[in-house]
Amino acid sequence: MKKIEAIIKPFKLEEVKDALAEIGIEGMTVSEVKGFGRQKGHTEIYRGSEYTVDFLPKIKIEIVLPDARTDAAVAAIIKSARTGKIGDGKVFVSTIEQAVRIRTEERNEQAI
Amino acid sequence: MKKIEAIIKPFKLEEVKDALAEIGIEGMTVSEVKGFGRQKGHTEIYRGSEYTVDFLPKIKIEIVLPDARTDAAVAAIIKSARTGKIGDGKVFVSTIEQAVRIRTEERNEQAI
Amino acid sequence: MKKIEAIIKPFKLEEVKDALAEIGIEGMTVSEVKGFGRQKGHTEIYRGSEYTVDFLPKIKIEIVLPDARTDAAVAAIIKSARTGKIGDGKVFVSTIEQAVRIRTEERNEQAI
Amino acid sequence: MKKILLFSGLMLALALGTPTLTTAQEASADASSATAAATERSILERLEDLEAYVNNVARNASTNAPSKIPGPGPGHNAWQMTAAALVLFMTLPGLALFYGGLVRRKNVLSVMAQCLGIAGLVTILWWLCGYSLTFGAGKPFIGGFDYVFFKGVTGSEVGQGSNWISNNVWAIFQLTFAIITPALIVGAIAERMKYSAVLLFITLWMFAVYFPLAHMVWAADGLMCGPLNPNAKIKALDFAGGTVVHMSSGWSALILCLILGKRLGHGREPMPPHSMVLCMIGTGMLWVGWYGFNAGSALAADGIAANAFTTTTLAAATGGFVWAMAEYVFKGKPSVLGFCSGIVAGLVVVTPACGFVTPSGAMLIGVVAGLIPFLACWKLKNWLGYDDALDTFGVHGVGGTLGALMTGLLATPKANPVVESVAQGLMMAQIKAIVVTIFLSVVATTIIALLVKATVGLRVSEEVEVAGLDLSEHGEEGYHQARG
Amino acid sequence: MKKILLFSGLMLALALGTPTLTTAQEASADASSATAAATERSILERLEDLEAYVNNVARNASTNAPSKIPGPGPGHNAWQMTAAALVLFMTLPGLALFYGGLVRRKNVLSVMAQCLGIAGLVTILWWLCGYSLTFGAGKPFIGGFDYVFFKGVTGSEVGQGSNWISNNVWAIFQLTFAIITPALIVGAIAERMKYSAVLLFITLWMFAVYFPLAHMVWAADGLMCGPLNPNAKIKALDFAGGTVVHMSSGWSALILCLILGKRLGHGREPMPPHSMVLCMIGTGMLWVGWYGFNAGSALAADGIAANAFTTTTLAAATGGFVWAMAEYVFKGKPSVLGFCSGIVAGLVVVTPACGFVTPSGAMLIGVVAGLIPFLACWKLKNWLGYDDALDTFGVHGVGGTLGALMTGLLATPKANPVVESVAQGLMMAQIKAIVVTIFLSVVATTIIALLVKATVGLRVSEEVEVAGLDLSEHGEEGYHQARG
Amino acid sequence: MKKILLFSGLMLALALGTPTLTTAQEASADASSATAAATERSILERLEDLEAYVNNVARNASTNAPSKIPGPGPGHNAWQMTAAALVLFMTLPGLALFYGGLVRRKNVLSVMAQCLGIAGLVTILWWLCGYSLTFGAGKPFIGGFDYVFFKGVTGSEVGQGSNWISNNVWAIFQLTFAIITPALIVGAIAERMKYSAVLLFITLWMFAVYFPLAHMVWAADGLMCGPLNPNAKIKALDFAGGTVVHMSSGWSALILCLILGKRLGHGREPMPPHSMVLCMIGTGMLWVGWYGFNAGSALAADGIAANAFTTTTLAAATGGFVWAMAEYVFKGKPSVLGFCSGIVAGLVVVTPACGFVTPSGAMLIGVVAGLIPFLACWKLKNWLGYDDALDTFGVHGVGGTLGALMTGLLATPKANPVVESVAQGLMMAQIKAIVVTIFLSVVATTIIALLVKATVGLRVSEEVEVAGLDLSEHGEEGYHQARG
Ligand SMILES: Nc1ncnc2c1ncn2[C@@H]1O[C@H](COP(=O)(O)OP(=O)(O)O)[C@@H](O)[C@H]1O
Ligand SMILES: Nc1ncnc2c1ncn2[C@@H]1O[C@H](COP(=O)(O)OP(=O)(O)O)[C@@H](O)[C@H]1O
Ligand SMILES: Nc1ncnc2c1ncn2[C@@H]1O[C@H](COP(=O)(O)OP(=O)(O)O)[C@@H](O)[C@H]1O
Repeated sequence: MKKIEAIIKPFKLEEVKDALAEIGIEGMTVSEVKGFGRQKGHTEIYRGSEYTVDFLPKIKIEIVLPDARTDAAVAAIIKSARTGKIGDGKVFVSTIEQAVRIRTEERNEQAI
Repeated sequence: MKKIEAIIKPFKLEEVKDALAEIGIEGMTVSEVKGFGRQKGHTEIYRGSEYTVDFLPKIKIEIVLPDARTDAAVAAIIKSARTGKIGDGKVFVSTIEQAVRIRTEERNEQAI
Repeated sequence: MKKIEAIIKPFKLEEVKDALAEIGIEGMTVSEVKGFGRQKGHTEIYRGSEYTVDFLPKIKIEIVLPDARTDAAVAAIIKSARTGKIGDGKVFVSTIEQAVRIRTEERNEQAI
Repeated sequence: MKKILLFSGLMLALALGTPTLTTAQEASADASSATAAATERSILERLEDLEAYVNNVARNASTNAPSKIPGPGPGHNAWQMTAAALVLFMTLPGLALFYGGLVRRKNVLSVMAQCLGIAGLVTILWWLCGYSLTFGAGKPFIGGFDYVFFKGVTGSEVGQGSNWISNNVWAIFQLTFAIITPALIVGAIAERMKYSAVLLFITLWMFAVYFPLAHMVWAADGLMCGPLNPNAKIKALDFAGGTVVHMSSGWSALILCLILGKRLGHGREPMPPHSMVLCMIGTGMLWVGWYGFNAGSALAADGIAANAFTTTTLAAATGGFVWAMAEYVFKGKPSVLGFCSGIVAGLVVVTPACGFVTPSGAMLIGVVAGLIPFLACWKLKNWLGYDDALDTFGVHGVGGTLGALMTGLLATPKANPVVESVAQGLMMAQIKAIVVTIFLSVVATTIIALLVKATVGLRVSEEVEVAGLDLSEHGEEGYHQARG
Repeated sequence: MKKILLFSGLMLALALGTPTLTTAQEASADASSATAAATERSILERLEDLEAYVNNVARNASTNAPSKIPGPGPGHNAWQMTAAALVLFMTLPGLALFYGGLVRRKNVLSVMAQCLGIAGLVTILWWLCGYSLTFGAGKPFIGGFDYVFFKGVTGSEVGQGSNWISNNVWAIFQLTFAIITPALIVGAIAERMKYSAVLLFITLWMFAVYFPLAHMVWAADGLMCGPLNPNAKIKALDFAGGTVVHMSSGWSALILCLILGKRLGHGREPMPPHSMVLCMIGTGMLWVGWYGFNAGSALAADGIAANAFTTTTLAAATGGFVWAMAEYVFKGKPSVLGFCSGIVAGLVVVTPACGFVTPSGAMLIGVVAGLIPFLACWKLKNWLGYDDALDTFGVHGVGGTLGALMTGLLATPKANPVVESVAQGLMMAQIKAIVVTIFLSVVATTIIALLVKATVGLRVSEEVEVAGLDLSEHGEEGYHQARG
Repeated sequence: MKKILLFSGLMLALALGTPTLTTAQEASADASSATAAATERSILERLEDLEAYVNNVARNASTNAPSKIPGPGPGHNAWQMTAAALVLFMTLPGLALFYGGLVRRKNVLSVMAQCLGIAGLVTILWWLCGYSLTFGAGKPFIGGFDYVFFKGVTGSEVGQGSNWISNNVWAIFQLTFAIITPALIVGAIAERMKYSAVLLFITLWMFAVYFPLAHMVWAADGLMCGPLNPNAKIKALDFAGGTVVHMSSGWSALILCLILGKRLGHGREPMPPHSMVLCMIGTGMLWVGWYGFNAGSALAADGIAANAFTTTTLAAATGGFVWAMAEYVFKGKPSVLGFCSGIVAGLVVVTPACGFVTPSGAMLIGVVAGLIPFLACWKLKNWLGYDDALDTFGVHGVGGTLGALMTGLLATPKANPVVESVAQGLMMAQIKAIVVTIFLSVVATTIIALLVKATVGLRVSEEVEVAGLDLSEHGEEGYHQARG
């Protein structure tokens, strides 16, 4: 099995979710993260002090799925998350060795 | 070394922590995530608009541990996190190549 | 490619970011997590009830980078995040198989 | 089904009430034309009436000629409206924040919905017959039906409450008390009671406990109304509601939370306040609003109001400081919740006493209020093991009872001449009033709670309790994270 | 550039205003020395004046001798200052919280900045000439320039507003109305309108809609001022601002949000309130502040104020309860937003009526206010498909119109003798007032909005809208997470 | 140890105070029986007294016969109670939110605990002897011991504060000033000072700075009390506390934060407000509460109060708008913090002037208040490099000083006849008052701060500062996340 981790712009979450649903992927875990990269941050001013916020809000999506579906999923994410502007994010793929569904103790591909 | 990532129901955190402590695992990192899966969300209504919240609050636990202890830990998690209802969550296992304790620079199994 | 996951004390984030920038690493994803380990928590009291908060706020930094730069990055993190007191955190390294930049579809080392 | 019934009931009541649109005012119009027939007041009598306004005493009654200033007196009426607004402010948003901050994040809206629902429900009951049952002439235990649908409760006439405030301002001022009292109970049963059960319980409780008790204590023909009823069986003192408001809600809360049972995970899981910040905002609002509650209970902007204003300030500030310093001494850290709890406790304990005691008496009250309820919440609760989620009993039950006793101890004619007439045997009267209040609250709450349990049920399901009442009972969440 | 112009304009105005420092008071000093020359009032006349104060009627005017009590009467003035403070409290922080809680987290500060900016801007306009254009003697449609720079608007003199309140307290009381009215519009255009466009739009709107309309309805020579202007073409009633405040803002909001267009993602993405807790706090504050709005509109602490106080309470509580119970019946769950919306709707609908109807009338208003705007927000909006982000039209537009009609239906001399004089043909007058108000609001808003669109532009860029207005327009974030 | 001492001290004081329960009132009872022996007032005299009430002037003193209306006058007393409640609202929760929102999340409760602790502590000191040292007859620099334990400070008598307000309402009104003044200092030392050190510092500071200064400025025998003390060495004007409240706290704050040192990471790490939303709520409350502060300082609901009400509104709104527009011009974005800061600055600068200047004067004050403190916070602070965490000096120190000067410049008998008597050499008197205030604040704060540093220590440990004061000093967290 593989794990896809995608860092995307927050307002793209619904679209990505829908795109994944279309190709039959309906399990995922999402978290709010802050990203730092080429996209530059913004300046905030509070009375005397001015400072730059480098970290921008991003959404991280994690999906564990069978090897065979990985490419389709990555493609779906890229297509739906893209705006073409800097800061669109990344997709990373790594290997998962075991997966268990807590409720049923089903293992691996049955579990996801 | 292995990394266990467990997605569980939030109110089970204390129990899982205790179960892991019982088998001697006392290091872990926890984060709040939103899960999307078979468990269906709920509907919220605000004046005119009604909409479904698909993403449910979940807790992600990450534990890095020696290969040998992995199975015991997974079993402990499954046992303590289960309610038998849909949405209990998943456990994923992957490989970690290196671990360092920042304070002491101890490496790998010493570090965790 | 490798993924470095570092769990650090929250107030060290700026320093770690600067240390990484110095060795040319400018992409990373950061999240707020709660840590559980040797560092003991604190007690809170609310009228009648007293209880211990075991989970301490930590920051998780995730960096995907070419194999070759891993050691330098780990060293930089350790140096900048260390206070010498318990609870300084850990660095974990694992393997990433694929990386894609969403905006351009560049792959792997080009993407990070 | 139940909801439709509820709804139709309201409509029906309204249909019944609407005719009084006409009849009520006709009556008052008649009355004024009748008096207009009398002869004129003399210049001296007119002067006396004006002085009576300034001094907040009755108009000269030795003449048949109508007063030239028969209506509300502006200074007193101004203060009374301000006071009523302040007491409403105590519940919405004051108490809703104080309690809302103390529960877990998933239940913050449920507490607010309970306060809001009670405000609406009690207002409708009050207009329907609650005001009449409380302040209409009746028996020692309950009033009559003279004022149903606010019949004869106008702004241009005075006397139902006091000499110089509009009758309807008095009715609304009292309404705000009738709202906050049941809302206080919410603190004990937070995070687990069904919303429909709350509404049903409160409806029955108003009729069984609040209307009778308020009548007994504050109506001129009430059983325990020491200052106004020369025939009162129990000549007790309660300036602004120690028995009526705090004891009744506090003791009922205790019983209800015992019958309801503990929250899932109580004693095992930590259940810290989700926002001490909200709780602190609520405390500030409660303190400020309490000026309306206590000084407003003088029903005039006179020296008695001034005294209540003063003693309220001293007791609140001292109560807060002492509670927090007691924590400092015994637990090593003075907490914001300690300050907030002590302030509220100081306010509760001084409530029945505020118009009857001196500043030094108030300071003593503050100290005691900072210590005894502190011990009740810290030791008593753990020892007895009930789950009074937000300490309604520890603060209002214990504090209200303490206040009734301290009033007996510290009331002095030097602070308020009215004390003279009841000074003899006052402490015994206070104890009797305490017994009556506890008895009524405990018995009625037990019966009503069991009744509600048997019909709509008291508790939400485990699943709902785990998920939080906000989502399950109200379909909303307190806070939404950023997205997009 | 624009900003510098704006800034210099303010400076210039100030330079013009400063000379009146001298001239205004000289004039008033002259006036008082003139009257001092007259003979003394008799004891009876002096007594009558004192009674007139208590009864809130005019001083004896049959004599040339100056009154011994020519200034403000303490009780009425006290209430009027309290009322003005309460109405300000409605906007800051009340409305800012009510609206701020309902938007998404990234736009909370933008809503607050709009409320704050409007408060500042309108205050400056009001001092400059707004008060004068509204309440200075003039034509049926607009006032004159007598009071520019608050010339002759002093604290020691009375009469501009009423018999016993300081002229400047009246001016500030009215200023707080002039602030909240445009601030209400913010609800419809939230989350997407440029800050500069908001300021420009509101500036023009005050001159085109608010000043004329408030003059027509409330000035003694106004076109639609039933109670005060015997020559009024339309003898309508509007006690505290159903047409002037709620209809004008509500209907203008509808037009402006239509011209502005929908928020990105509207109807597709969920846009839940980021904090129902803030919204609820704001609601409590609005309710409490509304006592100043409605009972303050009596311009005295008299029986009429008392009546407005009473009807306001009943309508608000009932409106909230009915709206939430309607949700309970039709949607299965009573929500906190339902309570809050219903309370505000109850307050809106009772606003024009509060001083003219009985308690039972107010209960009926509460029920209607809980149902009709509920349907407007639930059905009408979805059906018509406009994006009135926070339902300014649904609550204030629909509610204000409903209130004007209900006032026509329920106003009775039994609640307020002044109704007598306009009772004949009242409903027709109300309908005419509604038509005039809608016509003025719709036409003026259309023109101004198109003008602003053509000059500075109405909407922020897509990028700004996605990132949130807080950061892009104000350089701040509403909340910062813990760090370090 | 220290805590136990503190605690026992309080108990001791109470033991000492309690006897006055008896003695104080006995004295007053004697007094009233003595006067009762005199002859009756004539009808004319009684009429004059009533008129005196309406006009807020002294009762006829040409006769020995006691006034028939010797107590508080309802309208004035009503306003004074309202005003006192409003000023308390400024601190709790107003200032606690304004400051609490500006600190980092981990320190929000510590700021609140400081405000709450100061409220309690100062109340106890005030009752003990603070009120007496401030307003008891004494020397030009400090009062005497006539009123310790609130001896003779009753609700039925008037005169200590003014002709028509209860003595104890006056005492509590002034208490609320004594509470907010030291609470303002908290802004400069936020996020790093020990809680015990705060309490100790404030206790000493009240005796060394506040009680003397308030006596000098506001007591009838005070050194700088222009309007009341014909023998005042410095005939200065300070209507509502420019020197006493804002300058004293602002300058002391500067010195204390210099001695205390900067926050860890200051200038390196960003320390943005954790919740601009809370800060904005606090600002709204401060503005509304300030009406009590400024218009309440007229000690009556008269024309002077009306003037203060008016000028306060104009200066606040203009100050906020100008500050934000200055940001718009110079920094490109008008911020909510800019509006809030400007509103507070406008209120601060107008405080000493509000009862003495015209509306146009107030507009000028608003403009200046929006610019000078803006520059102080933006440029001066960075240039001098001190860490005044929340800009207490920049807003209150600079603003208060500016206010004292502007009062000298703009005070006019046309706004308030009392200015006549001090007009000559007023500016010089104001400058002298400024010098005295700064001198006293700076010297006393230096000594006290060093004393506290040498005993309990001023700063928390680095570890505590990093972890946040909430957890370490108060054992609580401001907010708890969802769980379960
Ligand atoms: N090397 C990296 N490791 C982990 N996350 C990264 C890395 N580089 C970028 N990211 C994440 O991807 C986001 C987008 O990257 P950025 O460089 O801003 O834009 P783009 O991907 O369009 O070049 C960042 O905000 C960060 O969260
Ligand atoms: N393929 C997946 N990849 C990552 N996380 C998943 C995946 N499927 C489910 N999850 C996580 O597990 C949680 C529980 O899954 P769900 O399908 O609702 O119930 P169950 O595990 O009982 O079948 C989800 O809320 C989500 O956080
Ligand atoms: N086995 C583990 N797996 C994952 N995270 C861990 C593990 N052990 C510790 N951590 C994380 O590292 C943090 C620091 O660990 P701790 O034991 O407190 O101190 P130290 O690293 O100095 O020994 C913890 O708070 C936790 O977030």
